[in-house]
Amino acid sequence: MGISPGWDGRLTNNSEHSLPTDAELREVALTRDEYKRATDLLGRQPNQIELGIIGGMWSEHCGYKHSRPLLKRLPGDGDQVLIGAGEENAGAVDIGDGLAIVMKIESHNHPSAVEPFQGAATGVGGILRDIFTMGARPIALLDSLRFGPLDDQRGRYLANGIVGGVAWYGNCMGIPTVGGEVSINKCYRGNPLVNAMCVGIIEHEKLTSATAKGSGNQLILVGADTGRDGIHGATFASVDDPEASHRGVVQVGNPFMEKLLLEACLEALQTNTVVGLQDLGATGLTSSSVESAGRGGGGVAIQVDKIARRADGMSPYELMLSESQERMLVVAKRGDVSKLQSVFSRWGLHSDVIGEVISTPNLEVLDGDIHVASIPIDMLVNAPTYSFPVERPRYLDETSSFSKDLIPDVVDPTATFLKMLASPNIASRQPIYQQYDHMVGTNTIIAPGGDAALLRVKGTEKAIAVATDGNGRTTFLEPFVGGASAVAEAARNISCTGAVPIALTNCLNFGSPEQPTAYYQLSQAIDGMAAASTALGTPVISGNVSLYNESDGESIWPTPIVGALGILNNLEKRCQIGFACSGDEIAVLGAGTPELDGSEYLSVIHDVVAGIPKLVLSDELALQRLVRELISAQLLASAHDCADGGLAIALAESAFAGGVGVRAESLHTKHRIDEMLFGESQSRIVVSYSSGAGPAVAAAAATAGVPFFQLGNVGGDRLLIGPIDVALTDAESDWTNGLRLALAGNA
Amino acid sequence: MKAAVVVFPGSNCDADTLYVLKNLLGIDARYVWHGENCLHENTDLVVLPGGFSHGDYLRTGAMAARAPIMTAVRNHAAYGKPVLGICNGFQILLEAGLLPGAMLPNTSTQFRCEWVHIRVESLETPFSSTCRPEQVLRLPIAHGEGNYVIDHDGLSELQDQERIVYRYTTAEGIDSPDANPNGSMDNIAGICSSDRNVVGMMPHPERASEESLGSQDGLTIWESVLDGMGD
Amino acid sequence: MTCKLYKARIVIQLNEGVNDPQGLTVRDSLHELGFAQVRNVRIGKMITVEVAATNTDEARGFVTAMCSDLLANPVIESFEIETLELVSEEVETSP
Amino acid sequence: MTCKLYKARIVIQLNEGVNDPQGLTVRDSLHELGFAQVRNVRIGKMITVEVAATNTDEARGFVTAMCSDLLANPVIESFEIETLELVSEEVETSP
Ligand SMILES: Nc1ncnc2c1ncn2[C@@H]1O[C@H](COP(=O)(O)OP(=O)(O)O)[C@@H](O)[C@H]1O
Ligand SMILES: [Mg+2]
Repeated sequence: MGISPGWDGRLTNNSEHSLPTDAELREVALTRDEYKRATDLLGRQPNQIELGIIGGMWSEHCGYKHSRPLLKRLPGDGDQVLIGAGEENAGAVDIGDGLAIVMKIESHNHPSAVEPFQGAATGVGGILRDIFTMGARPIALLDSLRFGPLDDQRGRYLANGIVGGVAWYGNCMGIPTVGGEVSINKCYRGNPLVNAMCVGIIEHEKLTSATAKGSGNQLILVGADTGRDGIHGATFASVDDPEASHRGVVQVGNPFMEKLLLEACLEALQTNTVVGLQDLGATGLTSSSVESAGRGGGGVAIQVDKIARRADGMSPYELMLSESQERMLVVAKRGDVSKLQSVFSRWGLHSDVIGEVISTPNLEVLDGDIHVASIPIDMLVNAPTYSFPVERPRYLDETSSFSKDLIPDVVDPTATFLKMLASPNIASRQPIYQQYDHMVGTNTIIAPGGDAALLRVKGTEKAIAVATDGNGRTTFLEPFVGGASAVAEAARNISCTGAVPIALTNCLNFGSPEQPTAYYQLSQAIDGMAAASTALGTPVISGNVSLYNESDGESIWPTPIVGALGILNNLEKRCQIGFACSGDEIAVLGAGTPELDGSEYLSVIHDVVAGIPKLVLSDELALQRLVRELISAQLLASAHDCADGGLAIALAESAFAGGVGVRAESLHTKHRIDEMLFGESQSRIVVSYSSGAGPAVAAAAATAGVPFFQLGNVGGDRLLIGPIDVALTDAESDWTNGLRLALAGNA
Repeated sequence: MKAAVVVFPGSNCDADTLYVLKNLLGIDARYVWHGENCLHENTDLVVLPGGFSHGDYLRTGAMAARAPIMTAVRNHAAYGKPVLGICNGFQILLEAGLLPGAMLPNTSTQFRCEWVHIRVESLETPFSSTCRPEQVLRLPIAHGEGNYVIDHDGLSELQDQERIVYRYTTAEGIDSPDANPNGSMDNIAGICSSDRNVVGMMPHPERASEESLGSQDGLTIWESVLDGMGD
Repeated sequence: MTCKLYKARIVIQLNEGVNDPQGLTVRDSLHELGFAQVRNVRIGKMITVEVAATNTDEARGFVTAMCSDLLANPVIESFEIETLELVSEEVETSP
Repeated sequence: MTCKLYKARIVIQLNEGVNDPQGLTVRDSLHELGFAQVRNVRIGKMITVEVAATNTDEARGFVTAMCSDLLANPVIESFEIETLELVSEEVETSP
């Protein structure tokens, strides 16, 4: 196919437009000012199709118009960084041996609130495409989820639907879902969060760019036929019938087709005929073609009449903006198209040439011989950016003036402990991750249930560790610390396996940036993330932003989620969370006084969300270095990050994982019992080691300047933790069933 | 020995299976595409790997069972040569009529990925011959439809002919209902054909063939077939 | 109190325009099996429910409520109660 | 050659006596939602197929063959072609 020779950058039928109404502008998510700006940049009034394209490209989702200035604050440089944030569909880091890891996390919150199963499933589908677009083979998925309370029917429907959707897509693709997190709070009731992270592996020289360059090279659209999926506000889309309202429909995923796409694309890349590869995500063909052209420095011409479609009567507007899933745009060397198409058809995939790279740096859209849109690429990829006024939220005055003296200390520590263990935020996550195939690929050395997952890298002695973390409550109470601790915790989880954290990805789930208080939270959290990333030496190589997370006028807790990647050079020198041997000693490494501020305990037992969470980055760095050094010296039998629920819960989790009890009855405190047992200060790790290793561990801690407290021993069939005394199996059964029953509506 | 790992659209344990056969056991193992009409020459062993062939749409294994390669697999089986279907491969063998019965969704109606124990019930198949009688193996499962059903007569026949090769049990080897992860009849985890050379099993031996993955019990299954070949 | 037993047949189908990957895959498979005549395949559910109710209207009310509350997902599916018939004049009220 | 386009509705159901895990799960969920009146739930498939054929008999022949060859598994299921109607007098013969 060629572009009709007659086109000259002038539009057919572009003469008389009336100014769009406010409602029409709202449909394409543009302000009146943005409309004026678009008119100025174009030198004429945009037509309706162009307006839709500009609106899509200038949306927060594609253009990051509200967050771009803030994202610049995140450190992105590092020796190992091969592809940094914002350059391609995902970031890439070197892991040695000529190999690179490609990774990214992305949200699918709003679609999941509408249709939880398909919303979550297509979220997984989208992040997978971002990874294999780079030529990498996806090797692991993680999912970070936030739900509303499970004691109402709708909450369970959303939670089970979301988990089911993640499971369906990942399982069918054969990519193991090896980690993630789940947290429940009423702020997520109407707006659950679904963040999916994918990690892929590739040889450096095979990294593929999503670039459309080389005038005359051809654009192939491969995969699913295009339907009206996910098109928003196309009410005036149909040029013929401006009244027709072709509302978009909810996207339904097809992991089977995506599996074929994955294999076909990786095979196609071997043929040396691919110039660039780009998945179709938000705004579909529009952003994928425009962004590829933007990277290539030229333009693209799209012939919409060549697009295979699933529905009748689709307009050029709909074809350009459809978000039908499981589609890829391949930029093929001119003349090599048939070679590529034969690869696709062998995999049972339909493909069409739908356009070509042109030298004029424009997006030209043609429908047969009608020229329907012509917009400079430059103006599309450079969305206007905004910063908003920030205002410290007033609630902070109240939450920060919290005093623990208002709360009575625990009366029955064992009962409180069991209640904590069974609470849905602490109970075992197995009811969720057992629905995920976490073993396919035969690389999973440490499966979900530990701190970070560990995957071997076949053909080397190495392993990679991956984890996601984020704490909405902490961020709500102290946004800077919330951002910083998401980084610290993700990295700490990595360190507990022995791996060195080397890079991060992040997903920023916040409320409306137009609210000065929400913008304050966003800005502070990013500053916190930046500070922690710098301190821990972990550059941010990719990420995603999801704003306007609110329902019924209430914003969610600000929830930055961090995905971390670590590298372990010698797989044999790894550590896991379970206590291993009766008689081993148990100690906690790290920071001093545990505090109740912002703890799960305060929330579960006293229904209080208050206090000022704290984090000292230098302590965190020293702690993580120490634990890696101890693991590498093979001094530790277990290491487990002390997080939600504090020390008592961390000890219990290590005991359950090891199937052996704890003898720490002599543990006592000068302070409050609840603080000692359930207080949650950052920067603590529970470790165990043979008694012979005790002096070496203590000495290393002293050298590192990291506090070291011996707690007791591994052994027996009870959990004896200070005043807590309960049979291991009883405690374990509460912990095992807590979330299971809640999800089943039997809590 | 030559092994063929059949690749259907949507197979996703094909690479894991090939890796075990080739890299761990040193077998000359190759992929065979579902659209082919024949196996490689002198193929000794055919493995139908796990995954979601054709997305598991309509019924698990249904569309794959009708692929062109299945005629060759059928012939291979008719010669008495070993065929192993793992997970989705088992489902395909059922749909192809190479093994009796059918698969329903797990009673939980959820996908389950976890470690289970199975007891070896018959040593008279190519995939259990070197096991100890009643040996208990620890292997992972990962499936949404492993709830094996067969009519009353069919079940009696399987029992009478000792064609139930593996049953789900506790770690101690007891086939209690608690040990059954999916509701399958009689705790069936794997069965064989009347000629005993075609075996289908839900657990994944290829995921339990290395110590670092948590178990090497799957090796006994591969070693049985090697042993039978006199390799 | 005694109730009658009714049996309803409910058809649940994906709305027009909603992607039906299962239907598309089955169509392709039928083509491969040689059924070139096949143009289009859509796959929905046929649910049979037995309910106890005092009369047909009540039974229909229950079934409609079940469909909207659980059986069909209104965002992508629509339901139709195809038939509702009396199967037995007397049943125990507790399930 | 021109053909006509027919649309068939096929119902596929688990045979009597075959356990229906999905039906049981749905029944339990309905009970949990307060629909205590529900006695029994069975879930089958409703497949809509469009086929090109020269006449109704031929169309029915195709659809029956598809059902026995792929759409239903005789070990556990039975199928029924509920309706077969003409949707259009003329269609292209190649899909
Ligand atoms: N919070 C963030 N931190 C760092 N990089 C980000 C962040 N959000 C987005 N990015 C980067 O911006 C680019 C575009 O992201 P996105 O629009 O989500 O990609 P896609 O179009 O593939 O969905 C990617 O390179 C992504 O990694
Ligand atoms: Mg992308």
